[in-house]
Amino acid sequence: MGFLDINNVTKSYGAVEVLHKVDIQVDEGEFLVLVGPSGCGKSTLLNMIAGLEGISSGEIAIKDRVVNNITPSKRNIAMVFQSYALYPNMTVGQNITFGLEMQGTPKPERDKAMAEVASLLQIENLLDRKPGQLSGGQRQRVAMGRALVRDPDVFLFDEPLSNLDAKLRVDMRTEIKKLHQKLGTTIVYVTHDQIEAMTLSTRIAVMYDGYVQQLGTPKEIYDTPANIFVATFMGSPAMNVLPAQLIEMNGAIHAEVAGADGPKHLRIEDAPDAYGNYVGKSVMLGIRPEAITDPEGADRNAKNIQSLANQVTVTEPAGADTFVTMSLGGKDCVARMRADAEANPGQPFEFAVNMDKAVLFDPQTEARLA
Amino acid sequence: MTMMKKLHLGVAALAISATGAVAQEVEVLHWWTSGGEAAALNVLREDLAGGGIGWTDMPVAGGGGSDAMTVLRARVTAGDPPTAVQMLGFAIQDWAAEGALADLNALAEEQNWNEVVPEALQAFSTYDGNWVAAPVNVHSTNWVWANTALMEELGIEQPGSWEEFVAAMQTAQDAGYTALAHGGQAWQDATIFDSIAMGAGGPEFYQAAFVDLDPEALGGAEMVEAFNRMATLRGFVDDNFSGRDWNLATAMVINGEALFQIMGDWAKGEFVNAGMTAGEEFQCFRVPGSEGTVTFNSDQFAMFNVEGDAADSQVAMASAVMSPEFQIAFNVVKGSAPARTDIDPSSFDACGQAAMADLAAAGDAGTLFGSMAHGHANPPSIQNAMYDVITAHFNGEFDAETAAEEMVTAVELAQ
Amino acid sequence: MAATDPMLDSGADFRTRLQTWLPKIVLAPSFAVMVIFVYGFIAFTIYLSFTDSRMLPSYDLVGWQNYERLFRVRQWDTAIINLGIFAGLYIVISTIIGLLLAIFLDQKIRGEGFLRPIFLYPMALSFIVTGTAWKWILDPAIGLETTMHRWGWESFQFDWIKDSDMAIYTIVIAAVWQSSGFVMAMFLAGLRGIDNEILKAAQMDGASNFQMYRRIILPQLRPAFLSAFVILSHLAIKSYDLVVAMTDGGPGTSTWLPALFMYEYTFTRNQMGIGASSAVIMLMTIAAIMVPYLYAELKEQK
Amino acid sequence: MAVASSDTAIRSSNVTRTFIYLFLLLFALFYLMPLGIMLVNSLKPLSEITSGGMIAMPNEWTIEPWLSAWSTAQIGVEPTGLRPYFINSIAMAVPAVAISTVAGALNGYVLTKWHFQGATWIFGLLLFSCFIPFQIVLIPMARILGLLEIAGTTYGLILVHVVYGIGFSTLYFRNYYAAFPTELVRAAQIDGAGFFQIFWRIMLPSSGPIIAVCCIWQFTNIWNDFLFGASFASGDAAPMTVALNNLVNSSTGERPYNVHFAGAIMAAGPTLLVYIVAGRYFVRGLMAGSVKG
Repeated sequence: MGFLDINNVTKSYGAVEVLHKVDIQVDEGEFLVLVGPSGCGKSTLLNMIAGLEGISSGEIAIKDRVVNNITPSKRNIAMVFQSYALYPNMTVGQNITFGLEMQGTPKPERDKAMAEVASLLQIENLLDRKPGQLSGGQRQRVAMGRALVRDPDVFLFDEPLSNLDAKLRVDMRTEIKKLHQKLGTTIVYVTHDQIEAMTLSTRIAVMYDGYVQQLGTPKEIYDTPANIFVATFMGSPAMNVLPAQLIEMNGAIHAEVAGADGPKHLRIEDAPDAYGNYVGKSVMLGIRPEAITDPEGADRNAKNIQSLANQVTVTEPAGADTFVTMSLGGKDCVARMRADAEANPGQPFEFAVNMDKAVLFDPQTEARLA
Repeated sequence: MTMMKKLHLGVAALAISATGAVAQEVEVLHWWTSGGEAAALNVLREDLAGGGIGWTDMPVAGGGGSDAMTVLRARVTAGDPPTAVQMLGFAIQDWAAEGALADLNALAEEQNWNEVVPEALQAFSTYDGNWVAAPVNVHSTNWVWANTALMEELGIEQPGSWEEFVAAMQTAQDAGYTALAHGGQAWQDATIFDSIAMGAGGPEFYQAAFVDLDPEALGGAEMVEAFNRMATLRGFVDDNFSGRDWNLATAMVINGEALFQIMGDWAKGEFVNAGMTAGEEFQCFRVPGSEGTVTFNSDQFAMFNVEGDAADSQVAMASAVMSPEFQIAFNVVKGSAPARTDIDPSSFDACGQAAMADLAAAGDAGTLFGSMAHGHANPPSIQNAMYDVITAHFNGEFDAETAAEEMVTAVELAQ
Repeated sequence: MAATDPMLDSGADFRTRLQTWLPKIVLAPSFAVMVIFVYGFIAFTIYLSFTDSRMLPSYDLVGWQNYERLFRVRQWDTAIINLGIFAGLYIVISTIIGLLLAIFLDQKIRGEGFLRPIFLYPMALSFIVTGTAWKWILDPAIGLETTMHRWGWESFQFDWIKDSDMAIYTIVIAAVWQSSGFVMAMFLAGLRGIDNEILKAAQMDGASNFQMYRRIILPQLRPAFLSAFVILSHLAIKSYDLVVAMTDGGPGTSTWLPALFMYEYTFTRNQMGIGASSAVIMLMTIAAIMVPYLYAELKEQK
Repeated sequence: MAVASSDTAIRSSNVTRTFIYLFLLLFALFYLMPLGIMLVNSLKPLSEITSGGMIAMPNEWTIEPWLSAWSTAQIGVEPTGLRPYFINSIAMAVPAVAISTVAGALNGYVLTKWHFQGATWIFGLLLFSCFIPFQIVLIPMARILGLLEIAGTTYGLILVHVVYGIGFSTLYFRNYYAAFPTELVRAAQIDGAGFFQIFWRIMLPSSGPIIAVCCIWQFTNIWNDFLFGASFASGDAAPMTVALNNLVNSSTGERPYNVHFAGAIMAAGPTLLVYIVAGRYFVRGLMAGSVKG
């Protein structure tokens, strides 16, 4: 049993099931991120953990106590909302201590707790202001303060950074991460931003269409995505997923993809047994952009670098990197190169493909072949 | 409750408890809210106060009592009727038919009401032979009010026939005056029509058309003639008559802008208030053609079923209403004739005395009719249906023949 | 979306269950009151319309007789036609004036704080007071017309209130006077809620002021238009006090409106059955306007 | 003439602005005229009104009509003036406005923040109830007030006004609260606030504008009501409008128009005051959400 157990939980509105048998165990001190596009059910799941929405079937337990029928305030959780949900009529100080007040904590204790939190978040100077007088980042801090002050078993974050501008978002992300490392609390964090998911989490649950598509560490999710959805959703630019044919050539399994000027062959080494069943069939080949480089920029530790000559269609310099697009398998395929790689639009170029990182998916089930 | 009233009741209660009696009270719903009327009613209130009976006033003005009737319905439906309600004509009969009214027979017999109240009036005060209401007054409605000075200036004598009446008005109009002061409100149109129909068709026609609702009379030649005469009168009314209150029309006669006004006797109060004297500065005479008949309406206090002590105060109130003192005091102020015919006329002015004499004569001759215009000839639904036709005709929507036909249809629908 | 709907089973403690039921408990009195005092009474009126009730309610059914009579009564036709004229003009003119005032007031006008209450205050008056005041003003003998004559404009003529064909329009004038300021307030609120950036963008696109209003701003005021329409049409259908105070239905019966008809027949003429049937027709008219609006409005928010 | 300030996106020429000012001033006159005429006539002796026009300025100014209307005019058989009825109206309007506003606020809160199956239907039914013609409720209402034994009292009248005020107050609050962030309610729930605590501590403190709109609307309607007042509370409990009607609408007697005008302005006084003092909140409150529905 974990610290937070989500056991086979479903959610239905009338006859429509919007969340299907979600099963996640979270250990104490874990940072679980629920990530997925809007409408995937991640916020619903968070609200069910919080007690803001009912559970249609299954069980949620916090510290081995089933909380299905317990009101939000008794679950010993705290939540930070997307809009921060600061009470506009109260000062920052009152906002932070409102929960304690509701629990009947005496004023001296409340003040003490508030002072601690305020100093932790460096918002002492804001305590007498109203939320309307604060900047976005300040509000974010206050919202976190309101959660922290209650010293909950589980923190719930509902897209807390999405209302901040890009620079502030990165800063706050770091801050949340520091806070987690410092306090060691258990956190469930909802976002649609895969970078936040990758940077913050100890584990990620990728959700889509009411299902948990994959649950795992950021590295597992990134390197071995369970299916095409997870593969393309996580990572930016997205993983290239190209129609390919698996063929046996020179005693090794090759992926054959259509290049600009004819079929290209990429050898696959250490192919798992599953690949054997697909020889002669269509598959989807997944290659992350950073696995396609110019020969000099290729990963030195890679075992299987395949060379691929193809025509460049577009180049997009982005400072540190240059993104180079070519046509592969009838689709645009993006490669991520060093800024000084000499690829020019309309010109042929010699790409180096790190096939260690390539994955294959079944075109029908979209599941990864392993 | 007003402070004054609280004080008043407090004192009254004190006085009563000192003598050991139970506090009694009457609640009176009425629409006599203007200064003179209210003062007249105050006579009754003080009368009752002398007998230790309190007065809860419930005035609801407007619409010639129609708002008050709405309130009454709400009160009766709520199971809490007032003790006494000012009422006109058929409304009394309707409420009696609902079984909502009290029985005043004992008092009536004791005070011999059958003898002193004209029969035409009794028709409204009694239901199934039982007294249910105490009549306060008789307003006769077929009066012409005239400015004496203007008549003299134009060399006009009091007209004795419809033709003379028209001629007189023609003279006034030619001289640049408004011949007939009138306000274009449905009830005022009907008030004129009442007298004109009486003049055009005579008492039998009036009875047949407005009381018996005989379709032949309603659509007959007399009715067409009545409407023709209305059209003639319309020609003598100024253009600005629509919606004018009756008292503003009266003011036109008072100020010498207009020669005549056809209106009930309540108009007299306006002349008196303007410092004029009946028979001198202003004249009153019956609408030419309707001499010898009187169309009337009568304000009565209908007594509702109440219980216990309230019933006693109710009887006391009915008795006070019928007392000659109140009948004189009230009617002198109001301009109407007393409901009792045995009242000494000496306190009344020339018009008042004429009214009392006409009333007694018409009562004897059988030419005393409840006024259609004031809901004393037929029930409100029919009365208003007739209003609609009369007003539409007066405003030029129908010619006389069509109006007579419409009269038949409207009455049929309203029945 | 629900703030909470924990599908609580018996395992929940009392306080938790109470919290779940509280919203319904709080709403219950209003709901009960509404069922009895609105829908109960409507049902009662529908029932009455099929009875021979005259002065007081009667419970003897007479079938469709009251409706048949109703449609043979000439005043009912008048009332219906008048309602068409009155409601149409009243709603359109109030909306136009309200909108113009709001647009003009929204041009950073000096003295807006002074003008706004002037436009708004008529709504504070009762229709009885409004009606009386306008009756005097429009009366040719003592009001506007004589005053103009006295000021030397001898040919000035305005006697609509005395004219059976025109009197209904004077009621429109008074009603517009009373309500257009309120409409102005609704539009002003709508205008103030429009994002200025959209307007700037439209200006970049080369839109003229007129185009900007027609193409960009007015479409965004749709909710205000709808609110105004609903409030105005409900005032129009219920109009009673104003007519009574101004013309009392006259000249003749030329300014009767259905609400006046209903009151007259029910309470003055003791024909409660016909009065009730006219009320039912009115209710159906209101429902015909309101139900589609409510349906659209509520469906959107579901 | 003012120049369009720079932060508005709409610019207009000086000619246009002159036209706009003229238009606005013209309408201001149009709106002020009736009140002005009433005011002027309430300060004239009666003879000037009956003999002359209504619109002329008084030759002789007098406040006599005002004094008379307030304290000595005959209302029914007693020369009390409008004063006692003014107090009745206050005693009726204040509780009725307060109760219907609180009920509307709670209903709006429940309907938007505690949405449950059928809530939309209930709201639809409530909203439709705003539109029933009041004439049809007189008779059955009278029966019910009689059964409750509050017929003819101020309490009865308060009940009636609350009942028929709830529809509109609910409409206002629902539309306002619909725009109120639900996350705040959720946050408060997690903080442990109960149903009423959330309402009291979170919703109400942010409801200023809509409370103003609702109170203005309800107060105006309730204060100006005549039909219910006359039907359910005539006599000692009669509200101001009924007394005013008794003053103005006497059937067959002399008519002191100047006193009538003074009385009419007096009867309109509180609502006028409310509009003038709170008018700015009215527009603000409408802005804050109620025109969205």
